[in-house]
Amino acid sequence: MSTLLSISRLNVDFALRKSTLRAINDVSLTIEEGERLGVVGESGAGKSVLGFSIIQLISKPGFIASGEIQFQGKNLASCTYEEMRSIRGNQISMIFQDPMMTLNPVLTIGSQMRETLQAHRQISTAEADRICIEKLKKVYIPSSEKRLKQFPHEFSGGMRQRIVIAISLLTDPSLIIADEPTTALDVTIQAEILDLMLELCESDNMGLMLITHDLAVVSQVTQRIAVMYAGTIVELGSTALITRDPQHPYTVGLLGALPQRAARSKRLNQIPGVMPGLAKIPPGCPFSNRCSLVEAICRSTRPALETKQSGIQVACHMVK
Amino acid sequence: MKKGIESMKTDVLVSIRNLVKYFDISGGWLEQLRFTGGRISRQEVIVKAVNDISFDILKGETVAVVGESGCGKSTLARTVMSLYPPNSGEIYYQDKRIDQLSEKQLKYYRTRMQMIFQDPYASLNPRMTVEDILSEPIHFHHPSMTREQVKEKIIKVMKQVGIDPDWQDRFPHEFSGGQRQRISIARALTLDPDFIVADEPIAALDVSIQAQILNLLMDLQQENDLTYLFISHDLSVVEHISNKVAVMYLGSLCEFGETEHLFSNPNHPYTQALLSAIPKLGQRFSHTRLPGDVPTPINLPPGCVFHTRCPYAREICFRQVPQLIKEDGKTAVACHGAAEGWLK
Amino acid sequence: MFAFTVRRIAQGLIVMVVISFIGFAIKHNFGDPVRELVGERVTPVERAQIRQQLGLNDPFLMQYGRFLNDALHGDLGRSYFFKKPVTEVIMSKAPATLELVFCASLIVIFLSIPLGIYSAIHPKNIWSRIIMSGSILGVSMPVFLTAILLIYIFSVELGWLPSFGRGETVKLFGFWNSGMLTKDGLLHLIMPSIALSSIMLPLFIRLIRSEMMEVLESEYVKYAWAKGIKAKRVWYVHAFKNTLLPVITVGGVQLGIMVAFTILTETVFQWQGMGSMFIQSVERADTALMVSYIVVVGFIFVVVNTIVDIIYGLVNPTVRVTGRK
Amino acid sequence: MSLRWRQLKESDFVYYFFRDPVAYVSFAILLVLVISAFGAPLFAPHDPYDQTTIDIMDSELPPAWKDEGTAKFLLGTDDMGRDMFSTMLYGMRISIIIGLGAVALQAFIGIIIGLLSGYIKRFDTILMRIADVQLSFSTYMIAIFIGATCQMMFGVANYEKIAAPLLILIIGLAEWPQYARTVRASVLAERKKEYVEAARVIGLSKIRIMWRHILPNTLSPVLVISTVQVANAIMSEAALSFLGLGMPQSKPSLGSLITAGFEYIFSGTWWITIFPGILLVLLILVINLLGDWVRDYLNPKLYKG
Repeated sequence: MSTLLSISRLNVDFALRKSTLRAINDVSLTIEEGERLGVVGESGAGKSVLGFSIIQLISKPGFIASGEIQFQGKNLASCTYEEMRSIRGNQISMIFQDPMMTLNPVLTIGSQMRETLQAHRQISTAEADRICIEKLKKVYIPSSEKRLKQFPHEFSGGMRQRIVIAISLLTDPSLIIADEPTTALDVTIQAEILDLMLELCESDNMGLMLITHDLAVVSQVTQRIAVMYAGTIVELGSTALITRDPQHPYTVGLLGALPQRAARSKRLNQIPGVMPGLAKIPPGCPFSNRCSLVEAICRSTRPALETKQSGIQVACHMVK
Repeated sequence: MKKGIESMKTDVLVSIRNLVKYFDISGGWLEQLRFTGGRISRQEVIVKAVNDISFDILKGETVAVVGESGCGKSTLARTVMSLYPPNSGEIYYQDKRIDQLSEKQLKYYRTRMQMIFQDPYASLNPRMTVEDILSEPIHFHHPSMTREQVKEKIIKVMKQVGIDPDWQDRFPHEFSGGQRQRISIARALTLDPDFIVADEPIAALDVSIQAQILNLLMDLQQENDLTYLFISHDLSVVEHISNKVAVMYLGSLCEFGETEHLFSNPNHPYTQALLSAIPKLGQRFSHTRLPGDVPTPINLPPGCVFHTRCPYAREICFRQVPQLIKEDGKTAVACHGAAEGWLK
Repeated sequence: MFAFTVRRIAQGLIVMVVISFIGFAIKHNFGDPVRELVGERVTPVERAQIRQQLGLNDPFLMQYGRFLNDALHGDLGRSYFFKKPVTEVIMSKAPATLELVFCASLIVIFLSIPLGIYSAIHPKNIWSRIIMSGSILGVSMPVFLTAILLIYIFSVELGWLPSFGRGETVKLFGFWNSGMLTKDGLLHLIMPSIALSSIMLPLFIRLIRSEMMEVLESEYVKYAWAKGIKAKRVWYVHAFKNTLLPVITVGGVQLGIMVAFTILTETVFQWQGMGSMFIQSVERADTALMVSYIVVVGFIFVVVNTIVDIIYGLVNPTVRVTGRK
Repeated sequence: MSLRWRQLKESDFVYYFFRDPVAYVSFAILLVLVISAFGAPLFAPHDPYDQTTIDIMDSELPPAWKDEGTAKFLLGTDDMGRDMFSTMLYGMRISIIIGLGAVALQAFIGIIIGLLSGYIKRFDTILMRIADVQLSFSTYMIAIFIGATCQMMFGVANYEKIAAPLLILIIGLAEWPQYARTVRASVLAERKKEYVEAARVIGLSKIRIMWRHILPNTLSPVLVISTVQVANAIMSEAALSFLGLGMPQSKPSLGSLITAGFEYIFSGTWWITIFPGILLVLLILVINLLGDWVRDYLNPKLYKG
């Protein structure tokens, strides 16, 4: 197995009117070929920004301040616009959160699929249609030929997300970034979509970066997890290890807060307070103001992400 | 009435009987014109949001209503709160029928029954301070209370929900989502109700905040002796917090029973599929696939509403609407297969 | 889609009935049909006789019904001033106004779309800033003032362009006096068309720009970028097609409104069209002509709006398939 | 009091206002214009309404810097021999009064109708149909129709006597649908929000919910369109005056001054038209610029009904 994507010391800033805020702080991680990595965190933790920074589509006023994103021998952080365009949707595909919003309402499914192929390959329309139909079949959309002429509003939410997945498969990418792909869907549909994604990644040996707030979802689909808090990765390691025996106090708290883990009708373990906004991140460890293990060093020195005894990388002074 | 439902007992707080709620969304008569098969016809478009639902809520318990989006659970909650008049059926509060009362006659019941909403950003009026928001119900229902008494009450509820009483003059936008939800809960508590309808109270919150609010709701239930009707789509939350669960699909009640029993032994095929789809920490999926999509509530399938997706559907399911029947004394199921014993 | 079209047309008809009712009410209360017919020098006795003959003592609604019936047969009464049937007068004036509106619409459509798109795509660019400053100045300039300034600069000071009238016209199909076929006629058209488009153009630019900027922020445009689509396709296919929908709705109505602005433009340029005819009919208290103008303009508005709604339905797949807006 | 003052001073509104030169320069110009308009009797060197001070021999004098101009009349005189500068100040006062009056009337009618039709379904269809018809007809057109009808009703002489209140009425009646639709759309958006349901769960009456909960939340879009509407009303008044349906020459608004000057423009007497024209455009422009700024600042979704 070789490394597919390697992010090192990435910093992403948001330039506001009065100041500049750091949304991603010194993040490093790798994804091996065919590996499925989950990025977990609460809203505002920077997980979506991380996903979009890989394909250089951070919404304004965000920008990459420093760091490298190595992908297939190229540093994406310093690619030209045209180089980047030819990678997006080609080697790296993206799946968005709300399938009701991601498809253009006035274009047919067929034209939205075809354009992706034709943006990256010199192929005829007939050939493009053939590939589109093949991929629609792959995501179990019945009577695919007819579907190409239909508009998005003629499909249900689950079907639309399948179409989005089919679009992301068109160019046989080596990495798919899925940003909360099932959050807008119902449980039964969510299970189907996750199942489908897992199946496709395994059969085509595709890398997957699954961005979500739902630990249970991540634990079912991925091999490794990165837990993000206030713009940094606080814990990174094997999914099985982390779900069984989390190390960082934040991950411990997060897992403890799940009703699944608690005895029925008993109080849940709750983390006090809220995640600080970007402007209010405390010095030292960003979690220090909510942490039960906090000591003096936590308030002054930022802990680095290090491999601990458990074999998990943790950014915490208190974990041995 | 029906065999499956317990007869009224004194400890029944709220009772819902054969509740039906339709919405007419066809608009003006010009909007109703349709052109089908060569002729123009008028067609009313009616959303059948809630179809013939009955269950009881006992004092002090938490009844959860679960179902996927569009199944009518929120409509049910709002109809129970008399925000929508039901098309038919009855709602009783402590044996008094309340669904046909005028706003004036309802006034007393408004102090007994309160509601908590889903969206902490939309549920607080952005132009009112916390004090205004919390004092409004008190002023309205107890105009004789003095300024000091009102103030005292507000401080009390704010402390109870964990908001610093010094923040009374602040506006909602100065609070985080979790804090707003606390204020929303505080507003429901100012009138000391017995019964609270919580419509997806934690769906819009982050995981760590969800736990805080769930804990708060459980604490308040103990301290204030509250009864909850808890609407949610999150089955693991429901399993944790409720005593009884009502599973809804397309406006109908599929299954109703004690939480523990229902979760360990689901009878209705839809409940089974729903439970199997919950993502469980550290396990791979083993969910039951349901074919097809949820039909629209405008054109309900005849017979059992679930038959279009049910893997076990037989001929009878296409024709006849199944009744809610209590089979084993613990859960009531609306399924021909369960009733006739050919399911499993 | 069929039901949708039927609905739109039915709504248009209802509006027409309302307009004709208002028009008739004005005519009924302020007009004097006897005077329109025979002039002032008639004895009161004869007058009363004529009134009886004309059915002017009948109930209001009955008279309205007659008015409606006549109008449907193309009879809108007689003009007191022109001593001719109103329909004839309007038909002779309409080509001038319609040609003016046509030219102004061309200017609006062909300038606003590229300028609007450009300033939406590059909002911070210096050219966009110039376009936007120009358009807010344009929105703040009353049409008649623009017209006066044009006359002052190009006719009075520079003497390049004619300042009033339609110039040389050619008769087409026996009734249509066209100024668009001669050089003189075209020269006369330049300034009035610019003046008439001067307030619509900036409004359209601002409308297209703001709608397009909103669309560019949407999830599906972001997704199109993420698919690696070329910028031109994202802008002109993904974004512009969605911008078109609201622009068609608002834009259609605005083009109808342009007919209203012809009153001002035609007055300044002494353009012999329906607008200046209307103002003159007000001054001369020519009630029949005035009311007919209201009804005719109302009809034009309703037709334009209905067509626009139907086009909207054709462009928007949601309406095309489900028939609901 | 001091606390409120400090809050205001520290608010984003003030902060962004003073950061944007377009905003504060426009505001300063508007302030100067409004003060000089309402202080016209104090600032104007001549009284254009006082027939005794006007000498017909002074008519059509060019501005002071031209050869034939005199220092007595800074911007020249009009065809009746009135001082342009003074007449323009008085004219602007009339334009502003009519503009504000008409907007107050529109807002009054429009907000009430918008609230009613947004909250009471029965009124909605019919009221909004009326508004639709009126809007698709263009408000100018309606104003011209009503103006023409009024002129016929009262006769030209009487019309001129009561022109100012009549114009307020005409423009107000012509433009209320703008407000009604904006308010209705935002009421429809607000009433879906859960805080309205929360108020109903408390048991508050419809009127109280409308007044205390919904109305305050519809004010941002109302404020935004108000600025634009003032500019529009001033423009409408000028257009009506230009067509002879507005203020008479004896009591001219900016619009009627432009009209009066138009006849003389071919003879090279440009100042009677151009100066009031510039003043009118400047007035409308600064109001529009401020309106744009307020819209960007408040950034409400101006609901498209």
